[in-house]
Amino acid sequence: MSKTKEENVGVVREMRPRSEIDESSERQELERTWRAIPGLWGWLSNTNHKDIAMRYIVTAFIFFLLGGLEAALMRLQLSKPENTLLGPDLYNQIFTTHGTTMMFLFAVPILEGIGLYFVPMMVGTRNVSFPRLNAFGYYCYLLGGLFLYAGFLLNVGPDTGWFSYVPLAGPEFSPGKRVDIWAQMITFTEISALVGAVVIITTIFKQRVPGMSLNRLPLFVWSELVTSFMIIFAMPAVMMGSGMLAMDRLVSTHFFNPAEGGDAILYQHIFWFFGHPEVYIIFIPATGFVSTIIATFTRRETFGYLALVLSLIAVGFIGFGLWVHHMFATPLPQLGQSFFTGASMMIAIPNGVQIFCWLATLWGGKVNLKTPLLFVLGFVFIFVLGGLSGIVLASVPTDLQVHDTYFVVAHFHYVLIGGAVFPLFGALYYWFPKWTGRMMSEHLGKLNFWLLFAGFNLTFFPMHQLGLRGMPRRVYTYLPEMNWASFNLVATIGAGVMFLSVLTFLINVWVSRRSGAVAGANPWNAATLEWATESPAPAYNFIHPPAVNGRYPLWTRTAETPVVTGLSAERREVLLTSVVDALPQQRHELHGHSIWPLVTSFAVGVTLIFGIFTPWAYPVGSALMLLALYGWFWPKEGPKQYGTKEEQKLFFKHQTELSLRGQDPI
Amino acid sequence: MREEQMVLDVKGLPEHGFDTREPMWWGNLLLLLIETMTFVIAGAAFFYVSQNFNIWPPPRTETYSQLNPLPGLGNPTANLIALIVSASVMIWVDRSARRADKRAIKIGLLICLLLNLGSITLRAFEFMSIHVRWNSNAYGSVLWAILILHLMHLIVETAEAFILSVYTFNRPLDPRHRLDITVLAVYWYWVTIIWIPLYLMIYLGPRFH
Amino acid sequence: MRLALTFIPLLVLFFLVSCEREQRNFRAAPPAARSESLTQSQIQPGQAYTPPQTKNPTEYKAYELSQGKQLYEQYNCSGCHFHGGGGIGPPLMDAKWIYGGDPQNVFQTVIEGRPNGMPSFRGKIPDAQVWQIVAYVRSMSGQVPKDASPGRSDSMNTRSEPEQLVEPTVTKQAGQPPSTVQSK
Amino acid sequence: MSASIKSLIKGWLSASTATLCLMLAGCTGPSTQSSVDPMGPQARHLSRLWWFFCYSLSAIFVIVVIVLLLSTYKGWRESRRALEDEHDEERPLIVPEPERERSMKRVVLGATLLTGLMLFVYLIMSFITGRAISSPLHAENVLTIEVKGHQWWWEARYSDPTPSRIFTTANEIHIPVGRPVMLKMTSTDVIHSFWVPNLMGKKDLIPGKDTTLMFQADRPGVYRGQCAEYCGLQHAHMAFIVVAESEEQFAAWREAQINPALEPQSDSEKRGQQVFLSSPCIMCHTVRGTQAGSLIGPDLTHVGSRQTIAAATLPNTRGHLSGWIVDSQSVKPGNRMPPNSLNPEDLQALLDYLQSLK
Repeated sequence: MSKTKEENVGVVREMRPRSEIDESSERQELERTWRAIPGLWGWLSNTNHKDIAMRYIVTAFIFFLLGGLEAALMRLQLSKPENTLLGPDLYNQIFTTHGTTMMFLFAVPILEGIGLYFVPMMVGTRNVSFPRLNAFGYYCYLLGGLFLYAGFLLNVGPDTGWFSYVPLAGPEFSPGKRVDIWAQMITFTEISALVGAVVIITTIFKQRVPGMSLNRLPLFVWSELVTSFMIIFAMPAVMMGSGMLAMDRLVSTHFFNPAEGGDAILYQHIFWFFGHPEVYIIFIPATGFVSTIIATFTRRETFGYLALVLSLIAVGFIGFGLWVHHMFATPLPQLGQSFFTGASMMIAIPNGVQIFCWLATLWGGKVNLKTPLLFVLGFVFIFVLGGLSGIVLASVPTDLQVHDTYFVVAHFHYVLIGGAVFPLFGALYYWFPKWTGRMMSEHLGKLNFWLLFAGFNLTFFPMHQLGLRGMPRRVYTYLPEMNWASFNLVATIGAGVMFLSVLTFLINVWVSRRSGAVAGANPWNAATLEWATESPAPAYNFIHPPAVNGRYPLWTRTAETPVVTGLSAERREVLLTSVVDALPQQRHELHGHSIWPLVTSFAVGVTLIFGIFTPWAYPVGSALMLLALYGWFWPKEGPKQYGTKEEQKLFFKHQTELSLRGQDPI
Repeated sequence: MREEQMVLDVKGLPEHGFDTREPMWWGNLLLLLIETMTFVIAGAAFFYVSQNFNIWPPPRTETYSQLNPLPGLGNPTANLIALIVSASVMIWVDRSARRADKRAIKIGLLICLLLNLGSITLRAFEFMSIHVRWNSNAYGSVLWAILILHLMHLIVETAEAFILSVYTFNRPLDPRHRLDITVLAVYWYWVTIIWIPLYLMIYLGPRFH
Repeated sequence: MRLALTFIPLLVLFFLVSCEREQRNFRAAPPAARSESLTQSQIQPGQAYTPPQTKNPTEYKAYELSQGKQLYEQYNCSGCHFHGGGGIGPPLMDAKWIYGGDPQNVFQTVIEGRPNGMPSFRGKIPDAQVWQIVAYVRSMSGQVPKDASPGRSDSMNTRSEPEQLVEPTVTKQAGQPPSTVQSK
Repeated sequence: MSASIKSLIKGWLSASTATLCLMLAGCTGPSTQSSVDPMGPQARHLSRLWWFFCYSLSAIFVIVVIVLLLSTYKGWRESRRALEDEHDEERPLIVPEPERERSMKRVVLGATLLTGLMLFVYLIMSFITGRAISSPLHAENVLTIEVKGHQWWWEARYSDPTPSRIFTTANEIHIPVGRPVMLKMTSTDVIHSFWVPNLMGKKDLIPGKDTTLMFQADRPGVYRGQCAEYCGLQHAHMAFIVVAESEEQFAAWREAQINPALEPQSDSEKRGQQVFLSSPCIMCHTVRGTQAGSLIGPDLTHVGSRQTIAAATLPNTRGHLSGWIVDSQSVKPGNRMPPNSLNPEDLQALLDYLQSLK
């Protein structure tokens, strides 16, 4: 207890009249400090987390539309046997680009983007810990996406599937630069995802408002935290895998050449060590949306906070132990197979717990059937179906029949579209008022949902049947005598319905942005801190970050729950708190606008893009990057001192002593 | 209008700290976690590939005069010692930064810089002492990949130390700068520590195969 | 909107310059185009065969080059020339061309055969495939664009010393008129 | 409000009906390549396990959806009642009642335990089935066939202790009914996957590695199989057939296959052989008993006896064969057979010859 006191040196709690707190001059000062520089330069050097996150979301959504168009082309090609709309070469490029886009350019970035937008707001801070790193991540992602699509339009689209198995993707069987573009694009987007993960974790650890101890962290923030850790452990694997592939192709290494001791199976292990956690990296943030939306629209806290958090963590751990179930058809020892079957099935338990908790929340709540909740209900329907068909894939014997068939295509679209896209649409409807200050149309929203729900099931349910009846995935056409035509036609029609649904969504966004009902600060009467400020939120998020007294702070706030004052309005200052208990520790100045993230990402881009033509791009590009980083990190001026000199000295001395004695509490 | 509201005035809180108090420290730790994972994957690839060879390490193909497949031990060991010495010096720099002892920081950083330049030079000889090219076989590919990955870290940390020493020599020692030095020290320890298992794996492992 | 309008011509331009390196032209030679009609006997007629093209259309296309590489192995060119190093037949990865190093010379060598062992493949290998092989053979000595030529093969490593592969003189000579290269 | 809940229920009812209809539709009609139409002990084990999964998982799914609808309905009614009772626009928050929370906790805990139990049952079931399909069927009397994957066709080599009795065929594997078959598989280029759903699950063919697969057919018939691992341009057309026949028929077929190619009889066939041997065909194909001995394309020694050509893409008729020879790229764009221009007489003679190779 005494230690806590020692820690809180300098923190004053007092009751003040509300009118005395909300000073408009402070607001103006904050406005001036946090706003972006106007004009193009300001746009390019902006490091505000909301702006960067919105760019992530919009860019990722555009890639979603592109990936959807590719899917539509594939469905058209498969709508009848021996269709000649697309040749094998183009079809292979399209399905590879579709998969790559949806996994790397849509799902991970958009979920991370929403995290980057709302994590700082939910934990009640003004910006993320590393604003410039965050901007750098976005530019890397953008460059990677543009690179892939430039290649695709130039007939250099990758054509070996989104997991690019060697030797098919190796130098001998994939001539040209197509696979190189895939490999480098992976590196681009992984840099971005990793950087985002670091930013999110540090922000969650250090910048929560006082009172938000780990056991009061909103469930969405928990899900982003678990996802970010999964990214940190999983993504280096795919970077190594694609890096080795690129080296095999560029400088004749032999990682995957069986004749020289390399191994094609090694690639599969490395890839799926990333690839399976990737599924949960996509799914876990979506569970955060679900928990958040369900609490708001049942007007009660989500049932089983502890169970949900533990399930998330359990999924995060077990998710790393079941990658081999993607490889059951390769020669593996029997014992290993049984182990991975067990692990794959075990992950159903934490996921089941989550579903049960949500059902219990509905049961014990007051259900307000708005569009976001509708999408969540659709999610439960579809995701449970997809999860259950996952059991079939986890079991070695049945997997041997359905592996690499349309059954798998059906399964992973059920878990990924059901598990991530439905909650995502729910989240877009839910948070649209916070972004724009206007509500989306409920009518169009419901139409959107029903079209998506019907279209989705129409498209993907028949694929289970196709898989059982022997249709392998990734075939550009099939023979008429295979009797697959009717199911495929149904699926194509379903894809058309889904297309209409997305169109409805776009129309809804377009109309509501201009003429939707004005939302106000908290239109849903929700509980988390992002609703404690006006919509759209100002650049500095909160004039006075509100401390919290529970897991659902806006539902439990009283006049006794303090707001944080005393942060400088002249500097970009945030409050740092301790990792576990969120006790106030320090004021901390964040970096402001900077063009260097953009410059550095260009240096990375030059390296990776020219790296597919000559290995010399790497040393040269590294030198460029180093220069850019010097520009980035070179301090412009010494930090301004705040408070009296004596005070500062005293506190810093105290700190130094603590750190030298190794007694600083986490 | 006259409603009362509790406020938490944080004006008096300090602006600087060390270690777990600082986001920078956490960010650095997370980046090191990422890098550790890349080395773990590279190490896994090393052991996976070793199953495909009857003789490990595979006999040399380049120079017929030296068929002994074992990598040389001299340069790498010297390099390991240099790394450990520089890390020990870094501990001293770290503590001096906390004490704000500018002179000690200057001397320590210079020693570390020199030692690391030595390490980088020794690394160049290490590429020769493994007696295998990256495009000879999978063993060579994995070895080169690991050595280059670690070399990249050596170069990055040297560059970082360089810029911090330039800064130390030209500017007053402000708290943020002192924090940067302690964070660099963490990175430095990591670069040394991660090399020990890799050294054992690459150079000593085959001798007890 | 105006932004979109400016992008459209750019896109069109992209399509127009669309990398020919990546084309996969499966029907390079239409069924009718062949070097000659089928001969029933194994004996070759005397007159010299004139290759139909002077420029090899496949040299800039990565796919064709890799096809050439596969055919080179499969048709057992490596049986005599090995992987370019030469053995029974002359080496192919140096700068010396006994019968000329231009595409049409190499084409003619494959079709016609040459004295002292090089058999004639007339009527055996379709023209389109010969061109692919020609392109690959020339890539061994670095005479085709580097970014189009095939990487290492997924087989035993025969080139552990890459610096021996391409002598620096070769790249210089590649651009010169064939007469100077042919002299040897 | 009530319209929305009604539409919710209606929508789900119609969606489930539609899916159910589709499911039923899937169970009718002839199947050429189906994992739920087992023709051997292994496939039967797999299919039995599949149906067990299918029914039990469907039951779980139905229960979950019912609970979902019920909870939503109950929660929705609660909110209506709160609105009516209290005339409160803001609809007050629910303060969790400890008693109800406790009972909900018990239900969730029970459901979790049930899930664990169910998973345990599934684990045991799949372990038992796994043992059943992977244990060597009968140690003796196993027919061993070596299968090699090529981009984009299959090579099958029937091994025998007597070297002269070894022969190779392509894209058509004959097996005797009731006798276990062991495939030893590898690939010459990229990874392929051997899959005959009616007989057994799939197994990858990996360059530089040997994999094995055991299965057995119980009923005579022709079972189609297809490459299941994406292998490049013509992955879609890399199929094959497995012909299961009686032991006698199989023995007769095998004897016939061991023989070298039949000598051409008619003038046209003789001319056809000449055409074959003097044209590009000889660069890739083998016809045992002639000079043609190349191993790049399928062995054509008994091509006339096969049911399909082009890796089970086309039926082996004169018309298809001729189209395939002249312009294979229009059938399988990107495949490794070049187009051949032959004058009509030569082509007809070649067709005569190839069809005579029974």
